[in-house]
Amino acid sequence: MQILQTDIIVVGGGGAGLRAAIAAAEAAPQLGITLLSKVYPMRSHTVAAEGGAAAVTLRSDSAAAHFHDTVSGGDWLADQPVVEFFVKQAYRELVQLEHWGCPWSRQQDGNVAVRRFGGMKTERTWFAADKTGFHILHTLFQTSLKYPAIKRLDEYFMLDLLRAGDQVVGVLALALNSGELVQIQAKSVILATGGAGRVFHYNTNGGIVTGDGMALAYRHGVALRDMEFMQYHPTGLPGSGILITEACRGEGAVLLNKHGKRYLQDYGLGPETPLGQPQNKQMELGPRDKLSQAFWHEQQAGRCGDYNGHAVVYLDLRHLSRAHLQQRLPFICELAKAYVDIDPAQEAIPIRPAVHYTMGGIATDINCQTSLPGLYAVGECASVGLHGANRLGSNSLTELLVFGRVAGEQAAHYASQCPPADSKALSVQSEMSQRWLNRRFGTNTTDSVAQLRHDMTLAMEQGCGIYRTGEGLAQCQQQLLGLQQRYQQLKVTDRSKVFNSELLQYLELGFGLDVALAICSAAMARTESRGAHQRLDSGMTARNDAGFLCHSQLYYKAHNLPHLSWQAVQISSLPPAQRSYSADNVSATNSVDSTPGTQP
Amino acid sequence: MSSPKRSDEPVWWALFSAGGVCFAVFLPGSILALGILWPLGLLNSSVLQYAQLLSLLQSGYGLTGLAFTGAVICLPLFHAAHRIHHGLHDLKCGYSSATKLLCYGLAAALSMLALYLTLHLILAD
Amino acid sequence: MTDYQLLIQRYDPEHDNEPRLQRFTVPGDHTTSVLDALLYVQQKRDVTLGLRWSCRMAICGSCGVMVNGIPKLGCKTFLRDYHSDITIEPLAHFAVEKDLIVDMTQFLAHLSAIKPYLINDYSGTALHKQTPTQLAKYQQFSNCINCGLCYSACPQFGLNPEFLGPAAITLAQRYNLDSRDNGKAARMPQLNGKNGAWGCTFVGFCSDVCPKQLDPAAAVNQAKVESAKDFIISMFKP
Amino acid sequence: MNTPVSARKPYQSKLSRSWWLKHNYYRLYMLREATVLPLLFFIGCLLYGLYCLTQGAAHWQSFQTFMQQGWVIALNLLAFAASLFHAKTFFALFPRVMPLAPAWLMISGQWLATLLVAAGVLLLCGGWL
Ligand SMILES: Cc1cc2nc3c(=O)[nH]c(=O)nc-3n(C[C@H](O)[C@H](O)[C@H](O)COP(=O)(O)OP(=O)(O)OC[C@H]3O[C@@H](n4cnc5c(N)ncnc54)[C@H](O)[C@@H]3O)c2cc1C
Ligand code: SF4
Ligand code: F3S
Ligand code: FES
Repeated sequence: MQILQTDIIVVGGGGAGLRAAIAAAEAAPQLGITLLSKVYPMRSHTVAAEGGAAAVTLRSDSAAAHFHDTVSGGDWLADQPVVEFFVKQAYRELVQLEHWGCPWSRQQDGNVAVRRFGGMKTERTWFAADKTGFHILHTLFQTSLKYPAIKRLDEYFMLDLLRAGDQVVGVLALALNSGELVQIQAKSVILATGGAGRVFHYNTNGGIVTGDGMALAYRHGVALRDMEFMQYHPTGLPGSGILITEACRGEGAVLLNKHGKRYLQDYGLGPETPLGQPQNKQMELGPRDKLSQAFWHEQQAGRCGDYNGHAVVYLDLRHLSRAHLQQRLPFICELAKAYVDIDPAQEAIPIRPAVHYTMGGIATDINCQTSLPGLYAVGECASVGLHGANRLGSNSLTELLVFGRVAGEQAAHYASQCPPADSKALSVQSEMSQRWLNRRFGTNTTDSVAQLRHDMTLAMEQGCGIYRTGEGLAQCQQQLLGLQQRYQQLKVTDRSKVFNSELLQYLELGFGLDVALAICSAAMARTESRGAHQRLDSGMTARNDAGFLCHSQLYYKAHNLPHLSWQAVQISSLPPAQRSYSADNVSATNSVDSTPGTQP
Repeated sequence: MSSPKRSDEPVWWALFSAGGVCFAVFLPGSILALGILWPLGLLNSSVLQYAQLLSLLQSGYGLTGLAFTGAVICLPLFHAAHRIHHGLHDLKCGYSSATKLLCYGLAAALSMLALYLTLHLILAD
Repeated sequence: MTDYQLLIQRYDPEHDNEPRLQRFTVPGDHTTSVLDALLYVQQKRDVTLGLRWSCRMAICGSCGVMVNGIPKLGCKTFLRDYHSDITIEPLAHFAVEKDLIVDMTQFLAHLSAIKPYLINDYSGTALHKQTPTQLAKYQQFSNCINCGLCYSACPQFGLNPEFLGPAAITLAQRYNLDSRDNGKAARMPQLNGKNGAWGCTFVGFCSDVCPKQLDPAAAVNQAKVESAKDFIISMFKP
Repeated sequence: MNTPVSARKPYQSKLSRSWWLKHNYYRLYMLREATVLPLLFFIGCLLYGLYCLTQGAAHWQSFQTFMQQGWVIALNLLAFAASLFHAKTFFALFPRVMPLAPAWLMISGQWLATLLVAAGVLLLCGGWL
């Protein structure tokens, strides 16, 4: 087995991983940094983000306001010192990205333009046309090429963490192009492996978003925190889940059920606004979670349409002129034409809610450090305590930057101090993994990775969907345990070495099953409704601060249900209050482009 | 990574481009007149008779003749040489510095010949 | 649902000496993309089929394949647009690792070679100003998703893998045209070489296949103008 | 990454000499490049004509006779078509290489130039000028 030595390993080439690698290279140029990723960095799912990244920018805006929006938007489950730090660093990080060349959209005078965004009281979202995540990712990737200390291992799959006692001292990886295992020794490891949206059936996430890093940290004893909070986006395309941005509703799109009726006023979002006159926070411009929930009720009442076997409602833009659509929503017209073969000027677009973002993740402190010395986590895979029970759109891209830098600097600091680990123990561990891997191959009679994955995503959709019940969750948990049993029996039939995708999917499925069980178990334990976690059981439909103003923390138990504990939320300045409507995740005004602003 | 050697292509490309413009702007009219209509006897004028033609080429202190040769013969020759040279590469037919010398060398030689003949005409009296 | 006939090029480096075509029948409707069809084959017919994909919304740049001989993004190409056999091969001109997966090492090396990052000696903390007009100068060229389709379309890259190629040269132009950048002098040596801008003969197919309509052919040929200017300047320097 | 024994065996296909026959786009490209062949023929004619001019009126007469042969006219017809095809492609490329004005404007401007030159030459040679 090949052995590589480095100082810092960054796993994940998305926004978080790249930012961390650059920060480490700047903080300690003498250290070697290895960035490994299962896909080329620019394929990471950060690339798909369209909307923007938030930072207090206008003179009329304040850190306190951004703080307030984030904490209340997260239904008071965010750790307030973390949010305070975040809102203070946000602007500096976006400027840093500007210095690295990010093509932020501009105002006439040459300043950066900011737009409104869901849940943000004022314009503070920086954007780069309708491809913000794409530009952030490519800027970071290209900038990373400047640092000779950063060595990339593209298309290397992290299989396991290497440990010496309590300490994390490296990563065991599979080189996808040769099928060989590689032992990479380091002094610190940063996980930046992204979310886990793919454990659900309908999701807006890329195929690689399978929760690998979460599962590995979890298996090594680090808690997964707040996993019950999965954000649904109300408007994904049926089947693929491809995101139809909320800007549509800002432009005046309305939602219809199969009878052609605008149904949102039946769910407390009325009164009905006239066509073509959208009102902030009303009807279609209501909060993301409320819209997703209304869909669920329509589905229960049998008022959803059918699109190739998927229950859908319709996003109607027909009252807007074709010219207007082409000018304001060109990308949406392109997506609708391509993926459902519909011309939005002539036909309503079938849509349905889809899982969008994993609020929870690997528990870290404000320094991105996990409970294992040497192990850091950042980005969507981590739970640093920023998003609480519900993430505000445009906070997560900024999170990648603010905390990516923290993680990189902390890991570099740790790596420059820590003594080298005993490498003999590592070889034993690696050999064991190799043998474990070899035993995975064989033949199946009935089951397949694809079948198991399908069953998992459907179980999650049914049990851990927009609304949850004790009964549904219990059933889902049983199903997941059953699936884990089947997984133990499952074999990888393809024995080839070069780009063995069945093996890869098999490993990802294993990770996904652990994460899925964590989500379901956390959701069972939280017998209240908060943010993205909504229970229908009686007595649980409201927020319960007396009982649940705390983070769920799950600890892995092999072949068993996880162990759960609760951790108090850190509240520094903003005591819990009603999640006021105006601070809600209203997500429709982001089409108001480039309102003139002044930089502080 | 060490910097690659600077290519001398800008010279040839500039000639190629200039020749391309001439090919596109001057040649259609010239071919039509001299290659098609005149031989077919459709231009029944005296301009293309020996003496008149000679004085036409000599007009403007001979610049007319030189301009004609430059725009319709020399530059298009370099244009053609460039495309043939790269065509040899495209067709994997012995693209090398020798063929490069041959292509541009021929273009240069023929251009010289054309200019020599033109000057001969202009100065003939 | 209609049945479509797919001819997929297979190559297993551990057993084959050269690629072969294999026929699959795949059900599809008006929304089925080539990527969907390939995933269907992988899930239901042959787990060993190798391909790359992730975002399935034409932004990550992973899923390039040749469809009936033309480079396309699998996720943005639809079965509904084909009426007879659909031949799917790995991207042309790259070495095939397995089935539809090609070796992109060279492509990445070319991208890195042109120093694709801002080069300047600015050390302040304030924002650079950049007007929408200045932004518009390079914005189009900053939209490259690194899918590599243009390399498969470019015979010059096929004939000479050392040719930096359309995407890399476009990226160089993207930075050279950025009002915040002073790095042109550092990038020109790569463009000035015979494998830089001068490797291109303006075939132009690169721009036709570019899924993001960057017009890389224009960028490459604008780079020729820059290189020619640089050539003239260099003649006046010692 | 170099691993001691690797299962990798990347397959590199070589572009065959006839690659350009595989696709219409490439065929048109080759046709564009090939427009210089009939051009060369016409230039050859001109060189011959120049030579004849230097040799006196009689030679010039024989040049005209040469140009009147069917096959010469046919080749020059080809050269004429080639020059137009070349112009079409060249004019379309120009605004992309030097985007000085909107493409349609530059393209029509260039055609106008070609047209004016052709008209000028015809008028001149036809003795109408
Ligand atoms: C459609 C969409 C739109 C969005 N829009 C916005 C928006 O407008 N604003 C906003 O703020 N947020 C938005 N988000 C959320 C935001 O984009 C993501 O949260 C964020 O990009 C995640 O970045 P990351 O770096 O943590 O992970 P990713 O970008 O997902 O990167 C994960 C990396 O880890 C690697 N990796 C994973 N597992 C392994 C393994 N086992 N071995 C090796 N490598 C591995 C992957 O290869 C990849 O490089 C959006 C999300 C989606 C899906
Ligand atoms: S220029 Fe276009 S075709 Fe080429 S890699 Fe970029 S996006 Fe793909
Ligand atoms: S196809 Fe190739 S030759 Fe030039 S114009 Fe595009 S790079
Ligand atoms: S899967 Fe991302 S571009 Fe096709």
